[in-house]
Amino acid sequence: MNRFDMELSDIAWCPGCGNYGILNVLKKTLDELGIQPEKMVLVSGIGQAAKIPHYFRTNFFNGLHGRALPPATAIKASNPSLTVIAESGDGDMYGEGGNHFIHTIRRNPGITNIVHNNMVYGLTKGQASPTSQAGFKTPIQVGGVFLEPFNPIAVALALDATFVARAFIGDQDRTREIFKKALMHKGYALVDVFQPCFTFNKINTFQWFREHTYYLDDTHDVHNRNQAFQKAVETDKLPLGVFYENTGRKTFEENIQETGKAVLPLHSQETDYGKLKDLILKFK
Amino acid sequence: MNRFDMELSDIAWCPGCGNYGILNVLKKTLDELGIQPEKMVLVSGIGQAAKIPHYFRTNFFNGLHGRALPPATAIKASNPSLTVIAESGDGDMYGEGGNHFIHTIRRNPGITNIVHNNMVYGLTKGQASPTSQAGFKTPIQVGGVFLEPFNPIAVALALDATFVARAFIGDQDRTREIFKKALMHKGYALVDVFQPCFTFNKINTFQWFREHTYYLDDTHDVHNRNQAFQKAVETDKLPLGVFYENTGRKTFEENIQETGKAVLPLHSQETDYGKLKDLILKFK
Amino acid sequence: MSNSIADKKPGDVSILLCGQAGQGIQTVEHLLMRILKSSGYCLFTGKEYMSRVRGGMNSTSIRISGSPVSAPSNRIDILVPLDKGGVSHVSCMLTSNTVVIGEKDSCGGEIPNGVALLDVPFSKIAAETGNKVYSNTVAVGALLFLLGLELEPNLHHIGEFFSGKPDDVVKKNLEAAGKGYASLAGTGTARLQMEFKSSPDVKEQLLLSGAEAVSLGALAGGCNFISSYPMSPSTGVLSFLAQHGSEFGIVVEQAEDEIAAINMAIGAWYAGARAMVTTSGGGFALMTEGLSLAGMLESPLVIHLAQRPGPATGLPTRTEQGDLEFALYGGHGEFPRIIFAPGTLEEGFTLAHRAFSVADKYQVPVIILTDQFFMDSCCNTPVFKLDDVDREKHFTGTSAGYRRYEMAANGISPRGIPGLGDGLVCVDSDEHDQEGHITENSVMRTMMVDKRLKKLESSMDDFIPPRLFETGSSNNLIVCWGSALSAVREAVEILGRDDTAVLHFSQVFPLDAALVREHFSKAEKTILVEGNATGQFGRILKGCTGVDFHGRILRYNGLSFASDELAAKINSCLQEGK
Amino acid sequence: MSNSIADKKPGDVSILLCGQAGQGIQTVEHLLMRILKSSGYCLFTGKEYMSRVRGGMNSTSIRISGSPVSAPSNRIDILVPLDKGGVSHVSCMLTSNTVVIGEKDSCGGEIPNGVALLDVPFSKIAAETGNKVYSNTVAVGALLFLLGLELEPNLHHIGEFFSGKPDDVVKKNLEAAGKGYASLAGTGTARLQMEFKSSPDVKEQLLLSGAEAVSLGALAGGCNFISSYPMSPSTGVLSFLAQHGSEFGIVVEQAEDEIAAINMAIGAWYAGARAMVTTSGGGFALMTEGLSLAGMLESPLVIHLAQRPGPATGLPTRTEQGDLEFALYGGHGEFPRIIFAPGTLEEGFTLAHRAFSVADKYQVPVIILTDQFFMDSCCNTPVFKLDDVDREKHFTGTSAGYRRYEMAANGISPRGIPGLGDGLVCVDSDEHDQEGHITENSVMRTMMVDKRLKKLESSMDDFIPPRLFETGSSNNLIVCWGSALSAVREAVEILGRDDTAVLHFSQVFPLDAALVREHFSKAEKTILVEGNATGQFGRILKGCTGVDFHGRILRYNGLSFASDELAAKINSCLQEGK
Ligand SMILES: Cc1ncc(C[n+]2csc(CCOP(=O)(O)OP(=O)(O)O)c2C)c(N)n1
Ligand SMILES: Cc1ncc(C[n+]2csc(CCOP(=O)(O)OP(=O)(O)O)c2C)c(N)n1
Ligand code: SF4
Ligand code: SF4
Ligand SMILES: [Mg+2]
Ligand SMILES: [Mg+2]
Repeated sequence: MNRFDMELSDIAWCPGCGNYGILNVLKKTLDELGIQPEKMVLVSGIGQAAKIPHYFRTNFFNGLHGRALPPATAIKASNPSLTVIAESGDGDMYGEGGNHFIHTIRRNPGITNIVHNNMVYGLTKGQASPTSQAGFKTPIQVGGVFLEPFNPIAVALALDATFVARAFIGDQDRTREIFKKALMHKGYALVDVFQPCFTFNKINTFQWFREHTYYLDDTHDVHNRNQAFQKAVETDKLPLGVFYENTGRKTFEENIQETGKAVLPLHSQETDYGKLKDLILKFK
Repeated sequence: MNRFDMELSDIAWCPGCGNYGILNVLKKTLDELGIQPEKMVLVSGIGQAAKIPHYFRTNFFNGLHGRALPPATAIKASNPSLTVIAESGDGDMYGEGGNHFIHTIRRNPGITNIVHNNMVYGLTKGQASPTSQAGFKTPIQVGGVFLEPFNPIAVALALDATFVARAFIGDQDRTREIFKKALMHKGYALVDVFQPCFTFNKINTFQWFREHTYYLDDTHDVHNRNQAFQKAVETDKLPLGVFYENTGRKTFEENIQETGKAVLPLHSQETDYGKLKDLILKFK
Repeated sequence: MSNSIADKKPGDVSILLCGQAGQGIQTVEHLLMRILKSSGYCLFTGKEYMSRVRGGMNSTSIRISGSPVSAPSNRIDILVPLDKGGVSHVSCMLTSNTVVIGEKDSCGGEIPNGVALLDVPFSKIAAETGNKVYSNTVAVGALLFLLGLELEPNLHHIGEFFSGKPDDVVKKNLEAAGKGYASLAGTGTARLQMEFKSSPDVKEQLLLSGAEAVSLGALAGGCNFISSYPMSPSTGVLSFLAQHGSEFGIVVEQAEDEIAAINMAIGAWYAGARAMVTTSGGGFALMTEGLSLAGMLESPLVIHLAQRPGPATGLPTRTEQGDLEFALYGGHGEFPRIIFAPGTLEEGFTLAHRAFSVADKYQVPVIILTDQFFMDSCCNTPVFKLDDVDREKHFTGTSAGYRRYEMAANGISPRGIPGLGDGLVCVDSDEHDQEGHITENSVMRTMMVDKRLKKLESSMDDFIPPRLFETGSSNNLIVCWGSALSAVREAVEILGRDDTAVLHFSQVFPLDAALVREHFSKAEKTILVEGNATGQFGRILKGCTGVDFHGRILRYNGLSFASDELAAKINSCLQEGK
Repeated sequence: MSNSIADKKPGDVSILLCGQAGQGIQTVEHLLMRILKSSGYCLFTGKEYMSRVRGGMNSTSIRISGSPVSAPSNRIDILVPLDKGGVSHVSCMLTSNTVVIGEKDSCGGEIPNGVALLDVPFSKIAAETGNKVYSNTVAVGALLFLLGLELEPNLHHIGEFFSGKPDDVVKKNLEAAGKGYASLAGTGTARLQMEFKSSPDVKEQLLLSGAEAVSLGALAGGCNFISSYPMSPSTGVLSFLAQHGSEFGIVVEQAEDEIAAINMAIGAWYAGARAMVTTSGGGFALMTEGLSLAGMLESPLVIHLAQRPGPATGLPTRTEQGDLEFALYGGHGEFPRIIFAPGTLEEGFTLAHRAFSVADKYQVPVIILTDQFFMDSCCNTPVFKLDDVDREKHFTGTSAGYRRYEMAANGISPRGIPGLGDGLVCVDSDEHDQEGHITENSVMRTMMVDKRLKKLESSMDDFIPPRLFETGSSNNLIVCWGSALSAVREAVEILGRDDTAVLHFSQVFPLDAALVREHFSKAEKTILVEGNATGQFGRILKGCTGVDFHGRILRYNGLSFASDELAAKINSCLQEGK
């Protein structure tokens, strides 16, 4: 039991699904980091993965399919003292939400972006997701997927994301390590988590991921973007771990305070009616 | 005069704008390639750049802001015998249309994507675009842009686009060479064209681009994706030319014909009512 | 207990299957339906399920009748709980006339007082046969007995269902069905006397769902391009066309989002395809800019909008008729559109192919409004006819000097296709002149607005008038649209009043105001029945024609209308003010 | 020619400035406005321009009057063509009473027969002064003379305008103005006798545009977050708030698209900000899914929707009132919203701050509907008052056990903010229970729908009734909404009938049906005036209240109503059927 646990009569996930592991690891990591449920917000979209806030004792904003990142950015910007996590599935974040994925990375808000990557659309019963592998057959992709799979790691690197990692929930301990680093990172942190879907993805199973992944080792320089990219485009075996980290960039919140001169948190701001009166009178 | 010229009473671009150069070079290239106005479609979104079809004697589809790529893909898929060019500004393609940019590359349709990159929103009078450089001041970005500029070349490479190039319209001859290669490429071809905006971008002028660009030379291996990425993330001077080419992948049209079994062009297809009758009777 | 079944009201039998997602309700349903249809009974099944992949509690309601039925009833004659929790899930609907057939061990505790339980140990029998998975087939066997059907002549249906599986599996299933049947056959349990006739006609009819009817209609309409993004309850049409894509040469593309989907579809029409999108409310919201584009480009377009309860994500797997006004007014600016809302499977088929034909003919977007109830309901229906399908393609070749937006008295300019002729086909989302080039001329603007709106008037040539179902007079007029038809008709039948007629709109826009007023002028009392909370169609009717209603029956709890419950409500509406 | 000016109708003077984009129309306008306002005249300027950055032909209409004016007139007393093509651009509006003041060399050939030209060689004089760029100031000088104003007391305005530029530039501009003045002063040219009084009051008033009024209103409403994507004609509000962002501590973010913009704004409200978005029709289309989200989350939200002619890209820089029904029905599912549509600058300010207050109080989205005409028009208006601004923030701290969607008789549950208290704030786009967790329970669903819709009723506490402008009786009632007010009021004044009243709606939804019917019951003849092609507000009124109109005056050519033209149309409407 930890402080994020809640009494649950019913969880909507299939028994044995990788989502449970992510739920547990995330709760544990947050607990270990001493984060309070009242001081954090879990933002999600729509999908199986995106139901996670309902199994979490915390503030949450369960918004629209594909639209977790814009509110997450705004919540963090409005009140930087909150820990903000944006979490959803691969379809949600990279498909419907692809444009926000790109531009949120450019903003570098201080949020952690966890993507449950099961290479399939779970909630809507098994269509291809952007990360589905070539040849994957579904009720829509009857001849098999022929689009190039979306490579979130490579794209995040192309956008110079300040923290880029990939985990596999089959290994909860190392996933926890990665989550911890991501949560402690100052700017935007992406963790793409391989999460096998028992029901609709019979190809990319726990076994498959075990066979097709390996961890980046100490020789990997997390500050070398070109090297990270080389790793990111490997396809024989998919590397796990932290690909890239860049601590030199300001966050979105810092920029809106410094460059934009916003005074945060916004909820405690009061309009300066004196100044406003002066401004109005300038139009005389 | 060439076959794409038309009588124009009036062009909506500012005198001296880089858009004129792109218009001329594109007409010339198409003419040289022997393409017929009746057999091609110019698809554009909304913006100054996106007005280009109105100065072109050809079929065109001038759609919505940010939405040139989906109809372009569909037009090519419906009738692969047409030459299809999708052309718009940087805001249109990488901002509003960012999600289509990503996923169109994954599809690899046989279209040429020309982006007029003036690092600003021209038509709406000078706000930052995704490619605006840090510190660029505008009526909205009053303290200067602080988002990381969008790097279309690097992102296209991350997505394994099959042809990735950058041109600068200050050099029409080499732009023509690049356009020619792009138009002759079998799959999706991106050409990001630096196009100075006199009116709203006083920083990234013809002079600035001349000073901040150089051409990739013969030592650059266009088949090496990692090398291309290294070039793409250079910022001191921005490389021009063809970064990357991959001729091994099937196009979207090929895939829908082979894997999806569609028979193209669609306009000459007739429904097989005999088959349909049989299908209906299966529900007996 | 033993004779409670035999007491059932003879008009029809209503069975409810109840269980977790993924537990085999579909298997039981499917087998029963095949068997009952081949016996010549009229059938209806409706589904109610939770938004999840496994677990939860879902139910399928099956009605068996001697005459067509196409709406659920709130009465349960036979409840089949396949899992723990199944009885509780529907306990408020159980009466002393209900027979529960299930495992005492798992559901015994949930049975309310006064409700009979026929204990059949499905899983134990299945386990004896070799595997627990056969318990669904055991249940089918038991149900056949209860329904008074014979076992032997129907076994081949079970065999066919499992064909493709290993021989052993087929064999075990047949065995399981037999054991299920036998488990009751010897016990003196009363069997149901279905006192309504089966009919040889039904055997020759189709048995399919709304999703299948609309999909077949799309095929008949010549659809050869579908670009969509999955969204319940609209995905069935996408996957149907995908399944049959290679057979019919259809381009099927799952788009990155609904915006791409609709813009692709418009591009495809431009290039000469017949394209559609299928979506639900939230996806439609994202498509409204594209809808407006179709309006401006004068592009044909077919949108299948399968409604579910909103706002936002709402109840993703439930039903509602809540997006009518959004369908009508969605998209910025003013442009014509046509909206169909099928009330029967046959209309689902017909309106879907007509959607392509009128979209093409009038160069306007056509919206087919269905909902989860309509998509997921199955019943028997006469074989769809292909004779009256309009097979004409309404585009033309072009010659030099061709102008896409040539002025025309009826608003319709010949539509060229790029590459087909010497003309240039130029379409523009800005206001444009006859050639398709940008204009800001205010006179041209007015002409173009008038031209576009004129097409709405022209489309009245193909107007589908509302249907009046009248047994005697229209003294009382019950007005409904779309999928509400079946429950409303049956409710009125239940009331058995010949002074009460039903007026159903399957074309909900544009309307013929004079015709509506004529219908209303004959009625003393008018009642609106809609599956939403604010009476949207009522407001549209009033805004367009001025007519008012004396009563409104609105439902917005996510469930479909049940005919018996609706009958009671209509009755009390008719009593009011008397 | 020399005395034609002196013959002008004395009520007001109408000047039209005409030229290419980027040629200095704004300079002339701005200088004239400063000078005329300090002289105490009532002023109005309206703009009409093409969608381009350079070139094309744009015009600004300036009206000078002794009493408030806020609509354009089709009459041109003085035309100032700053470029070749300027006279042709408006030639159909010229009469024998128009004086054209300009360069014979450039525009002489365009002048229709019977129209007088006062030849002032602006650019020649400017060149003599040192640079052609001074020709706008030369024109200002000449206009001052023509308008009967003195030069010396007004020179300081010109100095102020160019302050910040090098001294030499200031000097040359003053010189240029002087030369322009002198070029007519010695020639015996008749000067205009403005036979209406200037008023010291006006000097103390504000002179600003609709965009500025709405922006100031947003500031007064406590707006501290704006996320938007540029789109004409709504961008003015975004840039105003950006300009003053650092002064007022506002987070200003240009989003990647409108979808991000609205979802950010909802997120910001959730975290305790007061957020708005500003957009036009196409952007609003993309926001409708988010609008529905706000409805479901019960999030306050302020949307400024500045209309332009559609569909699709339409006429990006022109005006229309064509998105009313879309604003009302946009978004899937059913949820309450409030729609304001200011008719005056004062309403622009007031409704903008009220939008924040009622959005917060009732936890609903509020849409402020303006249009290009409203955004770009300037006039003098009394100083905006801050006294009646509701400064209350309607969120609360929470304690453990807090439930975001606690049932409440008026539908309004206390709104907590994450991090402010010990409670957890859980919001969900699915149908949810009182805690904010997903539910599929049909009873809870009904309760939640009712709760949300109840807020619409509750919001009637803050209802803004339509305003009746009546001089005698309301025998004839001219009904309008939003920005049409100014032209309608002036048109009725022009007609001078005391049997004709104006009923203007600045809250267009929800409506008070009884009140509307009461107003209509007093009128013999009712006429609807709207800036769209299908009479949208008329349809809404009819659908909500049943009222009908005897006549409709609709305009949809991209231009705003002109009061004199409108007067003629109202007049012929009133004649009809007499
Ligand atoms: C606008 C919109 N389009 C479509 C949907 C339907 N939808 C809900 S979840 C989902 C995809 C889920 O896939 P993913 O994000 O990978 O999550 P998973 O279920 O696999 O965890 C879709 C298509 C929706 N809710 N809203
Ligand atoms: C949905 C929508 N949002 C916003 C706009 C307004 N808009 C038109 S063009 C444009 C940006 C143009 O920038 P870019 O694409 O870089 O083209 P440029 O004018 O610089 O060539 C914007 C924001 C629009 N037309 N539609
Ligand atoms: S459908 Fe797949 S992802 Fe969703 S809960 Fe089941 S196993 Fe997990
Ligand atoms: S605004 Fe800029 S991009 Fe547009 S035409 Fe003028 S110079 Fe060219
Ligand atoms: Mg997934
Ligand atoms: Mg640009």
